[in-house]
Amino acid sequence: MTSQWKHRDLTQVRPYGDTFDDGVIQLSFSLPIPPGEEAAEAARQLVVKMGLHEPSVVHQQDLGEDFTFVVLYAKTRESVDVTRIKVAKVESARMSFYEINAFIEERIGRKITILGACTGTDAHTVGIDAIMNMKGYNGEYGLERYPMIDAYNLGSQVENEELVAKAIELKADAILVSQVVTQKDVHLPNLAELVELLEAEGLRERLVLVCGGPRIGHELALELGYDAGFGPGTLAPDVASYVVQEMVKRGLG
Amino acid sequence: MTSQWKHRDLTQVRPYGDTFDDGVIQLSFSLPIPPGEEAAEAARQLVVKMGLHEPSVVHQQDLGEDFTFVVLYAKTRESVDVTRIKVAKVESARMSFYEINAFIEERIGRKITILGACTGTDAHTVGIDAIMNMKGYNGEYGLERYPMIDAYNLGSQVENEELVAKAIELKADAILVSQVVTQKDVHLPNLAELVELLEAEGLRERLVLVCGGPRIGHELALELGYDAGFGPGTLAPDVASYVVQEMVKRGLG
Amino acid sequence: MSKLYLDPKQVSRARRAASGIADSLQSFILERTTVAVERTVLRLYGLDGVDADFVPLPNVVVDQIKEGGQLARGAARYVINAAIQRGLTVQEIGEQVADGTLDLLEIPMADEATIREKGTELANASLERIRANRRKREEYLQTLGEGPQPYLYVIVATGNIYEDVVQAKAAARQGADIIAVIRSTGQSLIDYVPYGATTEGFGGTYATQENFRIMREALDEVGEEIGRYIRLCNYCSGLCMPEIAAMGALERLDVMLNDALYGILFRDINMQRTLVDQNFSRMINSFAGVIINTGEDNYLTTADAVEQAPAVLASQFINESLALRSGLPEEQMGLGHAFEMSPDLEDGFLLELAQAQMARELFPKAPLKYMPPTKHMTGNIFKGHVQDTLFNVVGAMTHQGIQLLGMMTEAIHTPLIHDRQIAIEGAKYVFHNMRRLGDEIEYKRDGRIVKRAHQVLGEATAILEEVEGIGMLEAISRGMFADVLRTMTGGKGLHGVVKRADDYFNPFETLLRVELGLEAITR
Amino acid sequence: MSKLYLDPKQVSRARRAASGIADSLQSFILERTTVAVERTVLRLYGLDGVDADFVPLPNVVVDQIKEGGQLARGAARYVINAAIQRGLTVQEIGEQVADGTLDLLEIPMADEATIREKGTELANASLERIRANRRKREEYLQTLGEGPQPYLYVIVATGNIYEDVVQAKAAARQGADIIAVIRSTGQSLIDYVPYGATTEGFGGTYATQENFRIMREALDEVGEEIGRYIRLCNYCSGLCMPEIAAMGALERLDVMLNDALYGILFRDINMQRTLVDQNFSRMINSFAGVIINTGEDNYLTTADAVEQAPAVLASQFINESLALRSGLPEEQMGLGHAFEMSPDLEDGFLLELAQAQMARELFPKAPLKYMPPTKHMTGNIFKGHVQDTLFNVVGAMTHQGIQLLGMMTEAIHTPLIHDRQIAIEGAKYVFHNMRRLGDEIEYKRDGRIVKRAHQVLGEATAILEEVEGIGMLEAISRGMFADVLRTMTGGKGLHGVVKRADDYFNPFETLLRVELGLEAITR
Ligand code: B12
Ligand code: B12
Ligand SMILES: Cc1ncc(COP(=O)(O)O)c(C=O)c1O
Ligand SMILES: Cc1ncc(COP(=O)(O)O)c(C=O)c1O
Repeated sequence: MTSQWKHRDLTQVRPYGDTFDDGVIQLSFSLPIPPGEEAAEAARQLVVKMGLHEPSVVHQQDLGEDFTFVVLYAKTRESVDVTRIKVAKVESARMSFYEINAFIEERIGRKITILGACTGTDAHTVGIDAIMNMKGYNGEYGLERYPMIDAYNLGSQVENEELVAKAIELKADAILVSQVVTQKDVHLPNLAELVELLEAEGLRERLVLVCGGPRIGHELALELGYDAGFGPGTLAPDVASYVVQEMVKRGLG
Repeated sequence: MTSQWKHRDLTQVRPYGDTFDDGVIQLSFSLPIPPGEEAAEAARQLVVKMGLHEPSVVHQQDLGEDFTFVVLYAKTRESVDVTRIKVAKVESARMSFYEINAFIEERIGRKITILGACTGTDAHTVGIDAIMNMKGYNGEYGLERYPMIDAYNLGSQVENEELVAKAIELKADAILVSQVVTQKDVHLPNLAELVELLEAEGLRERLVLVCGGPRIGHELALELGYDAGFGPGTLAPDVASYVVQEMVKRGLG
Repeated sequence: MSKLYLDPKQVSRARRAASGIADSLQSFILERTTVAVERTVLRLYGLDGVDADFVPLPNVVVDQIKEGGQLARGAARYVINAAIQRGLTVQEIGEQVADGTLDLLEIPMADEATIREKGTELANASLERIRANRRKREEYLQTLGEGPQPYLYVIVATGNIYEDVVQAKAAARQGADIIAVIRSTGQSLIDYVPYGATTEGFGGTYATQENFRIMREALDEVGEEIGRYIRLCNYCSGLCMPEIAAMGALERLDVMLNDALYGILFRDINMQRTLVDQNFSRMINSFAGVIINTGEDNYLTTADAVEQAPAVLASQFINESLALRSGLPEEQMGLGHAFEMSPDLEDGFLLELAQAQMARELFPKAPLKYMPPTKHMTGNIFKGHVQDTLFNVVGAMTHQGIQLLGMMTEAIHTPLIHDRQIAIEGAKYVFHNMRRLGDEIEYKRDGRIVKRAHQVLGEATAILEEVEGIGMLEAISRGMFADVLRTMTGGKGLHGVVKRADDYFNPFETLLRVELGLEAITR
Repeated sequence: MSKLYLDPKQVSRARRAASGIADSLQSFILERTTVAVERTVLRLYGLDGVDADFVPLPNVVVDQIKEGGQLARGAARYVINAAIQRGLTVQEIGEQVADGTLDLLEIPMADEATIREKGTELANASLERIRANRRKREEYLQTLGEGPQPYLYVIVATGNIYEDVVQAKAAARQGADIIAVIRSTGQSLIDYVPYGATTEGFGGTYATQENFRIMREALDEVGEEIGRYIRLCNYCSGLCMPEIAAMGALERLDVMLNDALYGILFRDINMQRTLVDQNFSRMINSFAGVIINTGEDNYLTTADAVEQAPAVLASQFINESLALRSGLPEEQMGLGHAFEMSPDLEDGFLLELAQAQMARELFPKAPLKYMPPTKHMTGNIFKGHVQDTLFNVVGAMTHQGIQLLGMMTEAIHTPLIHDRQIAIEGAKYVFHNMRRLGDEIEYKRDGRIVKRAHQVLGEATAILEEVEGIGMLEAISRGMFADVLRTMTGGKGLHGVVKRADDYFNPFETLLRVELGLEAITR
C-alpha cells in the first residue's frame, strides 16, 4: 500500500483526495438558469462533458435573476505525464545585493541604468515600487539603493511612447514594465505595443526588457517578445541578478 | 446587449462569471507532486485535458509529503442543452398534514403502517427521526403524529433481515430507509440488498419502498429498485404525500 | 461614554486643528473656480449630449468661454445671457455652440440684474428636480424600507452596463444594500464625462449619466420587487468631481465616493484643481442627500496599516471639517477606513479593533465606510474568505455604517456573479449572529486595545497640529500623507483652474449655500 | 476572578451534586467486571494475536474462562496459574488455548499467595513498558516542544492506515498538533479489537494495535523532522474501552476519546457494561498520561444547542467527578463541548461565547476539547468555512485547550488532504491574530452573555441535583440526557458484565490504584 505511493508512475499523475489515484476535483460555477433539479442536472452533464465521472452537486444556490451557483465534487480519469513537463524558467543564478553590485563592477565595469514603469492605464505602483524603491519590500532593498544601478521609477500610467523616449534619453540598459490590471486581457496589447515601439526605434536588441505582475509568468513574457517575466513574490535581487547576467551574456556591457 | 440574455439559446447554456457565455469555472485539487512551476504547469495541463482554456493557477500550496494543492480559474467552451434535460421527479402532489390524513381516510379507509430505519452500520438517526418523530423537524410534525399512520421508527444500525422481518410482522404498507454514510459507496450494496431480500420474500410489490439521505436522489433510488428517493431538506409531508398517493395508484389500499 | 476611554480634551484639540486646516483651505478654494465647476453649472441647467466628435456639450461650451478668457466670470453668465438674448434653451445654446453657429462671447450682454435674476430662476427650477429625487428616495425608504446597518455594499465592474445590471440585480436579491458601479480604469483622469450607455470598460464601467439612469431604474425595479430600497453608488473623485456629483443628483444616486485627497495622492491630480472641485461637488452631494465616501482606506493599500493609522485618522478629521464647510451633515459623511492589517501580524486583530472602534466613537453619527482587506488578499480564496470574515467580525463589533464586502477573489478578478453571493451570505451570517457583541463587551482600561487607540489619537493630533501650522497644501507637498509627495503645480488638471473674477456668477452655488445653511460668500 | 461573575456557591453546589452522582455510580462499578476488562488484563500481560478464525487471543482466553463460569474471580488468576504450573508465557498460554490444547480451568490451582505474587510481578513489568512510553513522550516534549494551545486537532479517516499515514504526516507539516485516526463505522459495537494493519474501513480506519504502532512511528518521524511533537489520538468508547486504552498506553497514544455516556446514548451500549469498562480504561489512560476527550459535544448533534446547554454542562461535571475517581488529573481531562448553534440564530455567537467561557472558568486546568460546527454544516463549503472561522474566534477568545478543527467539507466527505490544510491555515490565522482578545475584554455584568451563563449554570445545577436524587442510571432510563432513553438491561454488551467474586483478582487494577493515589478497594 505504501508502495503504491513509493513506486507510482510519474507519467500518469492524477489529482488526489484521500485514496491513491482517486482523481477528486472540486468545482464551482454559475449557470444562467434557475435553481432546481434541472440546474443540478445541467451542472452534472457539463462536468461529465469535461470527462469527469461521479459528479456530485453538493450545493446549489439561487443567485437571483435566474442564475444558479453550484458546487460540485467529481473525479477525473485524466492524468498528466510530469516527466515531460518543461517549464521555461529564468535561469540566471540569484545573487545578493552585494554580489550584484560586485558583479556589475567586475563584469560590466560601469553603472547601469534601469528604468521602471507601470504602463498604459494601469495605476498599480505597489508592485514596481516594491522592486525599485529605496526602502524595498519584504526585507530586500529596492534597485534605487544599489550603488551600481541608476534606477528610475517613472511611476504609473506611463504611456509606452513616453517610456521609450525616456529610455533613449537616459540610455537605459534595461526596462522593467509592470502590469497588474489584466481584465479582458488589457495588458496583452499594451505589453506587445512596447515591443513594437522598441523594435521600430532599433532599441529592442540593445536593452534587457522585462515585465512583471501578479498574472505574468516567464513563459507569457517570452511569448510577448520580452526577455523575462516575473510573477508574484518577486524581489529586487531576483530581477537585478537576471538583468546583469543577461547583459553580460548578450554583450551589452 | 440585454437582449443577449433575453434571447439566449437554451440549447447551449454555459457557465457565467461576468460576461455573457464566458464559461468561467473555479477548480481546486491536490496533485501528488511537490509544489513549484512544474506543479502549476501540471495543473494547467490537466485542466486543458478537461477541455478548458485559459487556465490560471491563482494559488498553490505545499501540503507536505510532496503534495501540492492548487486553485485555478479556467473557461469552458462546453455547453448543455437545458431544453433536453429530463429529471425524474417524485410526481405526487404535496399535501398538508390534514390533507394527508383525510386522503388516507377517504381513499384507503384504514390506518396505514409505515416502518422507518437507518440500516446497515449507519448510525445517523437524525434524518429518519426528522421524518418520523412526533416532534418533527423544521416546523413539520413527523409521521408518528399522523392519526391515520402507524409509524414505527426502528432506529439505527438495523440489519436488512431485521427490517424485513419487522415489515412482515407489522404488515407494513411502506418502508423508509435512511442512508447517510456514503463513503466508498457503502450505501449502494446495502440498499440493493434490501430490495433483493424483499423480492425473495415476495414483498417487494406489496409495499411502497422509499429511501432517503443527504446523497440520495430520486433517480438513484429508481436505479436501485426503490419507488422513490428523497434528499436533503425533505419533510414528513413530502414523503407521506408520496406514499399514500403511490399506495392508491398501485391499488395497495 | 467612550469604551476606549478617549480623552475628550485630546479629541477637541484634534478637531480644532482640523478646523483650522479646513478654514485656510476654504478661503483658498472660494477664490477659484474650475472648468469642471463651470461644466457642472451647465449640466445643472440641463445641458447634455455630445458634439460630432463625441465631445460633451458642457465641455464645448466651457471651452469656448475659457478660450475667450471669460471663465473667471462664470459660465452661467454667458449661457443665461444667450438664453435671454436669443430666447434659446440651454440645450439649444450648447448645440449651436457645438456646430459652430454660436459664439457666446459675441452676444451682447443683457444687464447684470436681468442675467442674475434669470439665472437664479432657471437654477431654482433645476434644483427642484434634485429635490424631487430626494423626496422620491425618502418615499421609497418609507414604503420599501432598507436593510439594517451596516449596509452591505458590493461592487459591479464588468465594464458593460448591461452585464452590470444583471449582476447588480442579482446582488440585490442576494441581500446587498448598496451597489457601486466601479469606473473603468483611467476615467478619473479624463477631463470630461463620457456619454451614453457604454459596454466597453476595463476593470469597471464608464460613469455616464445614461449608465446612471439605466442602473437606477434597474435597482428601483428590483428594490420594489424584494421590498427593500437599494442604494446606488458611483465615483465623483477625479477630474470631473462636481459634474459627476451633479449627474448623481439628477439620477438619484445615494452614495458617491468623493475625496480630493484621494485624487491628489493616488491619481496625481493637481491639488488646487481637485480641492476646488471637491467643494462644489460636496455641496451638490449634500443637497441631493447623497452619502459621500472618503478615501482614507487607500492609504493602507500602498503603505503599512500599523504605521499609517494616525494619518488615516488625521485625514478623517480633515475630511469632516471640509465636508462641514460644504454643508454636508454628519449623517452623510461616510468617512473611509480599512481592514488592512497583515494577516501575519500577531495581535493584528486587536490593533484593527482599536482603530475601528475609535473611528466609531469619534464620528458617532457618520455612516463610516469600512473597507475590506485588499492588499493582503492573495489567490488563496479560502484564506481570503477567512480574512473577510474577521473583517466582518470587526465591522459587527464596532457598528460600522457601510460595510464594503470583501471578495475572496479580490486578488484575482473583479467579482463574478457568485463571488458577491458568497460574500453577502458570509457577512449576513456574521452580522446576524454577533451584531450585539459590541454592546456586550468592555475593553480593559489598561489593555492593548485601549492603549493603541490612545497612541493613534495622540499621533493623529500631532500630525493635524503640524499640518495646521504649515497648511494642507504644503503638507501634501512634503509627502506627509501616505508617503506620497505632490506639488502645488504638479499633477493633472491645473490648467482648468481659474481665479474668480469679482463679478463671478454661479447661481447654483449661491442657492445651495442658502439651502445648506452656509454663509454667503463675501469678498 | 470570574469574567462571567459566576457565583462560587452555585458552582460548589453543582460540583457537590456531581460528586454524589459519581460516588453512587462508583460503588456500582467496583462490584463488577466485564469481559473487556478481563481481556485488557491479558493484553496488558502481553497477550496479542488472533486464532485461525481471526478471533483475538484475549477473547479466546476470556471466553474459555467465562464459559467455565469463573470470570467473576478474574482472568488473571487462571492465566497466571497456568504460567506457574506449566512454565508458559502468557502468549504461549493464549496460543495453546486457541488451538484447543489447553483448558485453563482444568489446570490445578497453585496457592493463592503464589498466584497473587507472580501476577503482581508480571503486572509490574508490564506497567514499566507504559512508564517508559510516558517518559519517551516527556522526552520528546522537552526536546521537540509542542504547538501553543489550543492544540490544533484534525482527523484522518481514509479507512486505509497507509493512506492515513500520508494524510497525517502532511497534516503535521501543515501545522496540526494532534492527529486523530477515526475508526471505521461499527467498530465500537464489536466485542473484540481487530488485529493487524488494516486497509478497508468505512468512514474511518479500524483501531488495531498495529495501526496504532504504524501511525505512532510515522508521527514521531515527521515530528522529529519538523521539530514539534505530534500527538496521536484514537477512540476508547465502545465495547472495548479498556482494551483500547491498554493498546493506546502500549503504543504511546496521547489523547483518547473516552466516554461511557457517549456509548450509552449514541451507540446504544448497555450502561452497566460501559460504565464498568470506562472506569478501568480511564485508570489506564490516567497512568499512561493520556488526555481523555469526553463526548458532550455529541448531545448537540442530535438535539438543540440552546436547549441542551445545561445538559452539556451537567455532563461535564459528572465526567469530571467520575474521572477523578479513576485517578485522572484535571490536566488530562479534555471535557467536550461544541459550537453547534444554528447559524440562523440571532445572537447565536453570544450564547456560544457564554458557554465556552463558562466551561473555561469552571474547569480551569482542563484541556477542554472544543468541537467545531458539524450539524449545521451543509454542502456550501464557503459558508461552512465562515462557520468554522467563528468557531475559531470563540476558541481564541475563550482559551480552549484542544481545538478540533472544522472542515468546510464536513457535510460532504471525510477530509481530503487539502481540506485539513485549508482548516489549519484558517485556524492559525485566527489564533495568531486574536489569541489575546479574550484577555483584553470584559463582559458587561448585566449583559446577555453573563445572563446566559448564569442561566445555564442554574439549570445544570438543577439537573445535577435531580440526577443525584434518582441516580445516574435511573436518570438515563428516563431520557434525561440528549433526549435519548436507555434502560438498565437494554443495549449491547450486557452479557459481558459479571459481578465480581469476593476473591476477584486484577493485579493491574490494584497496582494502578496505588500509582494513581486512589484508595484501595475494600469490600
Ligand atoms: C492596491 C490596489 C489598488 C490601489 C493601487 C495603489 C497603487 N498606487 O498601486 C488602488 C486603490 C489605487 C487601486 C485601484 C484600482 N484597482 Co486595484 N488593487 C490593488 C490590490 C488590492 C493590491 C495590489 C498590490 O499592491 N499588490 C501588492 C504588490 C506588491 O504585488 P504585485 O503587484 O503582484 O507585485 C509583485 C509581483 O507581481 C512583481 N511585480 C509586479 N510588477 C512587476 C514588474 C517587474 C518588472 C517585475 C520584475 C516584477 C513585478 O513583484 C512585486 C513584488 O513582489 C489588488 C488586489 C490584490 N490583493 O492583489 C487590486 C487589483 C489589482 N485592482 C484591480 C482593479 C480592477 C483596480 C481598478 C481598475 C478598479 C477601478 N476600476 O477603479 C482601480 C484602478 C487602478 C488603475 N487605473 O490601474 C483588480 C485587477 C483585476 C484584474 N485582474 O484585472 C484587482 C486584482 C482587485 C480586484 N479583484 O478587482 N488598486
Ligand atoms: C450528526 C452526525 C453524526 C452523529 C449522529 C448522531 C445520530 N444519532 O444521528 C454522530 C456524532 C454519532 C456521528 C457519527 C459518525 N459519523 Co456522522 N455526521 C453527523 C453530521 C454532523 C450531521 C448529520 C445530520 O444529523 N444531519 C441532519 C439531518 C436532518 O439531515 P439528513 O441526515 O440529511 O436528513 C434529511 C434528508 O437527507 C432526508 N432523509 C434522510 N434520511 C431519510 C430517509 C427517508 C426515507 C427520507 C424520505 C428522507 C430522509 O430527510 C432529512 C430531513 O430533511 C454529518 C455532517 C453533516 N453536517 O451533514 C456527519 C457525517 C454524516 N458523519 C460521517 C461519518 C463518517 C461518521 C462516522 C462514520 C465517523 C466515524 N468513523 O466515527 C460516525 C459513525 C456513525 C455510524 N456508524 O454511522 C460523515 C459521512 C461521510 C460520508 N459521506 O460517508 C459525515 C458527512 C461527516 C464527515 N464529513 O465525515 N455523526
Ligand atoms: C475616494 C475615492 N474616490 C474614487 C475612487 C476610485 O477612483 P478611480 O475611478 O480613479 O479608480 C476611489 C477608489 O477606491 C476612492 O477611494
Ligand atoms: C467520546 C467519544 N467516543 C467515541 C467516539 C467515536 O466513536 P465511534 O467509533 O463509535 O464512532 C466519539 C465520536 O465522536 C466520541 O465523542
